[in-house]
Amino acid sequence: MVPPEYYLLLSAAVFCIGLFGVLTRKNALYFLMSVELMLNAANINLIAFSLFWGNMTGQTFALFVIALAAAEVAIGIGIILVLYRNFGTVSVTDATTMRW
Amino acid sequence: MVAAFDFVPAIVLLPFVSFLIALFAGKYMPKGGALAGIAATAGSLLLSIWVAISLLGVSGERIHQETIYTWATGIGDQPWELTFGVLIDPLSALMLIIVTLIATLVHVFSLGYMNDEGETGLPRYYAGLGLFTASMLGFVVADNLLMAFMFFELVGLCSFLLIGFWFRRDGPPSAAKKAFLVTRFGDYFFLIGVVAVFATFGTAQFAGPESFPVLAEQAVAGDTSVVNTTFGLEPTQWFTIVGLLVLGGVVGKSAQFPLHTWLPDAMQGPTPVSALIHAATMVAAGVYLVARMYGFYAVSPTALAIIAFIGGFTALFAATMGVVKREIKQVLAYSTISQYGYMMLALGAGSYVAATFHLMTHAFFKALLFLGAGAVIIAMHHNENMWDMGGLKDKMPVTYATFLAGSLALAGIFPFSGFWSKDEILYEAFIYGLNDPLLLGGWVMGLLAVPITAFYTFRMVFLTFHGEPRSETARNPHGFGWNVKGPLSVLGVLAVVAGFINMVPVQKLTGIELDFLTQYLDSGGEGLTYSGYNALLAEYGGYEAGVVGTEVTTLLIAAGLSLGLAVTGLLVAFKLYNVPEPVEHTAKLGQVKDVLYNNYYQDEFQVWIAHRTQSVAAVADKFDQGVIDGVVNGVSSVSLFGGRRMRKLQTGLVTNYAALLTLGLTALLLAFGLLGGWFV
Amino acid sequence: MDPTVVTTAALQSQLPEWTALGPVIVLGLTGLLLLTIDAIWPKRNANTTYAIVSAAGAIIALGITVWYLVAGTGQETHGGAITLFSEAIVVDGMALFFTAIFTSVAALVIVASHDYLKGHENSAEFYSLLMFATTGMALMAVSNSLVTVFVSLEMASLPSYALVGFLKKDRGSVEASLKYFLIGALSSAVFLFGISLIYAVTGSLLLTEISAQFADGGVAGFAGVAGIGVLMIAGGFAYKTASVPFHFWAPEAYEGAPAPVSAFLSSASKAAGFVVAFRVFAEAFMPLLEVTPAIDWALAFAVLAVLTMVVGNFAAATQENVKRMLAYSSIGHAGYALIGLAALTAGGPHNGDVMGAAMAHLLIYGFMNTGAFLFIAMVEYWGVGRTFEDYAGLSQKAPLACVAMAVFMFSLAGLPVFGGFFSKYALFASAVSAGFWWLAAVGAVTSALSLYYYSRVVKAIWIEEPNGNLDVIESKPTGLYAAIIFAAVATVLLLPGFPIALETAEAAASALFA
Amino acid sequence: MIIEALIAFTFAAALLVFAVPNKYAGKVAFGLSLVPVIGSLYMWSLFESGGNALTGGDIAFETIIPWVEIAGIQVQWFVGVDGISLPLVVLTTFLTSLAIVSAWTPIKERQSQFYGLMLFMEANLLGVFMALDFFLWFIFWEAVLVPMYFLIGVWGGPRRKYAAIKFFVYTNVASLVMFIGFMALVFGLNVETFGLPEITQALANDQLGTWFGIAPDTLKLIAFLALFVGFAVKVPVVPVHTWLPDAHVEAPTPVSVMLAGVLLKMGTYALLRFNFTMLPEQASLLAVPIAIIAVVSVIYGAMLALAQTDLKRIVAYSSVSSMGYVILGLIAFTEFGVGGATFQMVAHGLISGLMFMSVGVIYNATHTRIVSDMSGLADRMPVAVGILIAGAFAYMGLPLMAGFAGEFFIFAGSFGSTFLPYAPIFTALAMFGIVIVAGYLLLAMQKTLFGEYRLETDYEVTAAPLHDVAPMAVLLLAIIALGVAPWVFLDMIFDAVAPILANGGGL
Repeated sequence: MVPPEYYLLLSAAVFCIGLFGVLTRKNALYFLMSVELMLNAANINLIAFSLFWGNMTGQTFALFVIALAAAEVAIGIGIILVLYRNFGTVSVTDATTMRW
Repeated sequence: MVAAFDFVPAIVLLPFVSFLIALFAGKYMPKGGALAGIAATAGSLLLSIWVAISLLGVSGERIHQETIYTWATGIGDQPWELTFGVLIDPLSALMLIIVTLIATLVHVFSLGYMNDEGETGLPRYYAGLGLFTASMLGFVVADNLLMAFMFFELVGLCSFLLIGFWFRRDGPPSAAKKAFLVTRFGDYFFLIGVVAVFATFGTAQFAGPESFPVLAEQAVAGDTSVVNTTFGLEPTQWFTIVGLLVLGGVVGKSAQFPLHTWLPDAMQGPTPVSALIHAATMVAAGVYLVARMYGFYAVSPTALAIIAFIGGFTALFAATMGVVKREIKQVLAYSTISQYGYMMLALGAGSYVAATFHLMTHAFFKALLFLGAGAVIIAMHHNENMWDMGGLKDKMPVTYATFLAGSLALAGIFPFSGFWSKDEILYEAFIYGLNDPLLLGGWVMGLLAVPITAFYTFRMVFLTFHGEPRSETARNPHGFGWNVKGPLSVLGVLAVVAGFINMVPVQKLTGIELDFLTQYLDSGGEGLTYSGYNALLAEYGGYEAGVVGTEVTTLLIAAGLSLGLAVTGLLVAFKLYNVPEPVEHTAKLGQVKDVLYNNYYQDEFQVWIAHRTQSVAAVADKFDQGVIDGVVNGVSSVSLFGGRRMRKLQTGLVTNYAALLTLGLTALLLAFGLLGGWFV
Repeated sequence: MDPTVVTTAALQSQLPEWTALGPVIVLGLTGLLLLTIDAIWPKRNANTTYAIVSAAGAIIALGITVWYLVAGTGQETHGGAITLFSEAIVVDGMALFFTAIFTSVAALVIVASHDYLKGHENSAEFYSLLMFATTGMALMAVSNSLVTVFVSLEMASLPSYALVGFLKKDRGSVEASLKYFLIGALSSAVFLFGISLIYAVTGSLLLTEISAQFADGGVAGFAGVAGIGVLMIAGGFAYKTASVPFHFWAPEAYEGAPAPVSAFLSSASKAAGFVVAFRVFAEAFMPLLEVTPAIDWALAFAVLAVLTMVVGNFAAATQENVKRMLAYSSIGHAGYALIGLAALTAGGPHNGDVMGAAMAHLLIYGFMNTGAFLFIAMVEYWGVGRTFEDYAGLSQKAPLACVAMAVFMFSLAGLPVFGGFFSKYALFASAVSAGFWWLAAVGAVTSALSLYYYSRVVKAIWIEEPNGNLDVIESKPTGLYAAIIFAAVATVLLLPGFPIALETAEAAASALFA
Repeated sequence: MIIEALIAFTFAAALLVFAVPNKYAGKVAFGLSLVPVIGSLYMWSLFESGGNALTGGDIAFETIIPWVEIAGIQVQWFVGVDGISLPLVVLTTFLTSLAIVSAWTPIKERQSQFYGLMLFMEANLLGVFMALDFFLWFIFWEAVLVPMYFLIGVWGGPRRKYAAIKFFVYTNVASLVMFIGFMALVFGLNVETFGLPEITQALANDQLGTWFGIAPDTLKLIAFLALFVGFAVKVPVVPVHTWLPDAHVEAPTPVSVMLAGVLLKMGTYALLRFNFTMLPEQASLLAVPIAIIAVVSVIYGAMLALAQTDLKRIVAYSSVSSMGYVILGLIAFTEFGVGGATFQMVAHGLISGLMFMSVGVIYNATHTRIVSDMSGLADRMPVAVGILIAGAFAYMGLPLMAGFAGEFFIFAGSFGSTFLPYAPIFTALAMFGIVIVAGYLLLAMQKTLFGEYRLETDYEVTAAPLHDVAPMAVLLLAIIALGVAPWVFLDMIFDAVAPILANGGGL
């Protein structure tokens, strides 16, 4: 059996990759994808430790998360769509009419 | 039986009622309320005489003290009682007569000076006179120091109102302000003194077994339990300080050096007001106050010596300034300062009677001189410059005769009233001064002032009445009626005869009892008598009469010296000014002339102080606006600056937000992880 | 006890247990009903109908909640908390208290939106989104497991993103929505990762089991994982409550969103973040304060509280735009409410007081802040402008509303005249009794500063002369007016009525620590 | 119940006046404001003094209703009066009525709001002086600021916005400091309610424990300082006075009257109630610094008044000066000192009210307040000027007027104080204020009222209307009445002050 630390390291790595994407990508779609990565990093934990602890809670929750991630992307895409209509771009750094 | 003393409050209230009548109903009344004022003051005069005579009564009280109204009462075991009451003894009875008499005459004279000259604002004028009289009478009958202070201040208010009567001109309001302010400066010390008396003795009564002079005597005699002195001072030292503090008020109101500067300026007021101020009310108040609480001063000889020295110095100092003045009222003003200096000298020298005596005679002859000057001013169409007058004696004989009587009294020429009182002062100062250098200094200065007084007085008389008329108005003077001549005549008689009530030198020489005033003043209640004060002075002040040879020779030396000097001064004036075309001789004085014209630059000095104060105020204002308020505004600016910095965190770039968010979380994780020891 | 209370209590106790979720169900069904009506009768101008239906739903839910609160459902007096669905849901005093806040705010916002949405397309969507978001919040209040917490949180968030971007032709609204969404997505990822770490450590997602696990075994050997997990969860809540440094979305979202939505988000959504944070930390993570090595999340919240109070209030001080100023002020208020978490101590006798005070503050804040944003909504409705200068002299056109606005501002500033003072005071005082005088001190200083910027609004509307831009004001929108006045009356009445709010809140909070 | 009726009626009157048309608002407000006047006089007629409300004496018209318990301490509706508060209650009702009349001329727009706010402020002021629960008191205390903020901000002069905000924020920050200080004390005390009597007596019984490791004495000192700073701003004393001239200059006449007449007294009233009644030992410890502050306020305030060219600023700064006397009287801690300070609160309320009204009447006629812009006004408005002169002399402490009584009691009380080291020196220094006050008032009067008439206007300046002069005359009569018969208030004040002095450890 793979020691649980390995899963933790894997999920942490995936989380960090996602976070890196969030911080560096200007394109809203990349941003969304990076967030998906971060959510899935959590999923790795949930499923791995579901096995570790021998209960189904984690796995069930992971399913919930996948559904919610889909809903989030749906609304995200909608917002990116109106962003494009109003600002003519999908770059997250162009919409800066409000600041300070 | 109806006792005279029951009417003492009425003496004060009658003029007060006339004040109210004149103020609220004056414009509906004939003569603008003058008649009510005359009636009230005359009524007060009659009551005062009745009261004074009652004191002489064989079986009657010699002293009458009564608490009329409790103003405020403290709590606790020995509460302070702040009360209003009347204290009638020979001193106050005498003063009541003087004040009411002069006030009545001034009211009558005002009919001629104000009404007949068509002045406006007469109700205000008569209201002021009424209140002035009432305040002074209240002050005179006061049975405690606090009440005295309160009426003392009201007197100051009235002087402000009356000096500034012609408020539409520039001069009178300024003079009124100065009068109030300078006397206020003195009253500042007086108020400290009042407060100190309360704090020390727990009472401010003038008379009675629990009065503060009595307690002071007990303390000086060794029973210190009755007083609370401050700073661990000995009773005598502390009483000297308190006495000097009260003296501040006296110096202010009685126009003694260095607070005399307001008085000449106060000539801006109507002349009858000047007469009232100088003879009977405001200026007299200071001297009267010292006499009133003489028992207290008697136990602090240092204070007395200072009083004497100030008095002697003022007498001389003011007299020198009177020499060069051009306006008739200015001369009189400086003579007033000088004469009150004599009274102070007398008080300081322990001769309470002499001071009171001179206060009385001076009241008569100075009122006379002012009213006479007023008559001259009416005649001269309100031109006061003596160099424009001359030769008036033929045109206005009554005025001349009475004015001359007053002048002789002022100059101290035998046998006019001023001679008797002034001579007594100088004699007393001399005999006690033989044992006290400070007192002797006062005497010397007082003596030196005698010829100067005679000189300027007769310079004034000669310039005004003698010689040839020097202007058109002097040739055709304005006429006036009985209401001017009447008061002049009454006062003229008094100026001549008033001295006879206390001919102490004659008594000493002949042995006939002629010291009526001394006896009268010695007839008061316990602790308030002349002999009582003398005993105190001898016991605690070390006042001991010295003699040159025998008592009679001493007397003759003193009297002869002063009379001789007075006559000398008179003769010099006669020589210089009793000529058809007198000229100014001031050039002979050289540099001194300028100094005298400018009153020793005392006014400049006080103006300088006032301006410096204003400069300091301006600096304080700058400081307040700049520094103190600047700090307040600075705090808000700094906060807002912080706010503007804080805003900049929000750059508007969502990636920055993500980065800052991550950074914040990481920082939090690291800090807590490392400090909490999670990774060990 | 009052006889009517006895009868209603008796009536309630005869109902089946699931009815404890009544408010949530009513809210959810109302949302669905709106969609159904829209689907069956797709009329363009049915704004009024939708408003009435949704307002009715919110008010019914509020009524039920208040009834339960009075009757004692799920509270100490009546057998304690009611748990449902294998303890994933719990109905207790705190849940009901917060549901009352959400539904009141929702009702006010709905009434106000009726005027605001006049002439807008798709008003049905607006109301249903609002109802769904409220449902999500009500669910957050009853969540007793990290699963329900996460799901309900997302359920409240997703409609909110759409609501913020509801004016889809308005660049501000869209930008606000984008920023809100992006930060929200990031935060929910962080939050979820934190949950997964807690699951990794404890093997459970039920709050009570997590608590038991920590209390039994401590965190020895895996403190790092547990600590990171706890702080990440805290971060998720910090996002929802707009606390520094997770607040960056808030100024833009509140400024850009339609004002009624701003009102809703800054009052209800913030309160929702707090209720779930209160429950999670008080129920699940209390033992962590005592274990070694300590995972002192209370200190972390204290740091956040101080940062939030300072940044929120200072940044608000210099704003030109009134709505943005209010946005920052609402961040500042999050800082005050965070004291309710920061001043908790393990087994501390004042925990109930502290948290109760924070709850009472959130209740009063719900009214005064909603009212303030609705006033902004009215100004937007008139089209007067957004800056302080534009607001000059408004009182001459709308005195009554301006009186209400002055009440809101002074109450937000914590002037003793209105309810806001009592709740702030209760918060600071209980923090002091719990030993956290320095938190109270920072709170007091920043609230002194806040007076400055709140009074700027009052100054603008009451003291400044109008500068000619007020001619556009033609009508007085009844719904907006009514909502504003109602909020103002509630703010004023919560001064004398504060004991009721505080006692209820303290009882509810104390039950968590029992 | 009479207190509740009084406060409730005044609130209701305020609401009613808000609804009255502008045209009638002034008259209606005046009519309504007479009811509190009568009510307070009725209270006075029923009042029997019996000690100090805080130290266990009788509390007249007492009501206690529990309100809410916060952090273990009960907040109550607790009101009542004693010999210290009753004079101030009478002052408040009396001055409000007169201030309302004096507003008839200058207030030309939004009248109903103006008069409504005046009455609203009156209600809260009554609350301040009658509340005996700290919390309740604090609510009223702060609630006074709100109407004041509007009254200055809406109806004020050119810089009204700056002045209003400055007043509002400054005094609020001060209140906060004070509040924190007092709370520290209350939390350390373990009392059950915020009732001021309970707190006072607990402090007197040394119930204060260690709190957050702060020893009781240190805690008391901190609390004393915080309270003092908080109240000092309100009084105000140097150096926290700078809001006052700005507020006064910008405020319309009736508002200045209320500000100087009543609002400043809140500060001194609170100093007496809190600092000096509850913490006499700390007062003793800090006696010298406080006396220095008092003396500096008197002299520095008077010097600033001397430097001003605006009549209203002169009067405003002179308030700073006069309030310095009150502080001196309080710190003297003698019967006449503290009692005189309380009396001076009333006296100064009336006199400064009169002065501001007079300046207002002049301004109504001339539309300027700058000294150098005018001269000889006595010629055109004799009655108003006459009353102004009388008021100025009252301000200078002319005997038989209220100001002298207050000042004399203070001086007499402080000179012999054993509580304050070097008391005679401090008293003598402070007394110099009576010279400077005469200086600047006489100077200003001479320049504006006397001399040849000169004022550049395009209209004829005429005598002031009756309804402007009438309140001034009434005030003047009241000032004289109090000066002649100070005992009407002084006896009850002394009665309430004596227990405080006894509380000071027999000092």
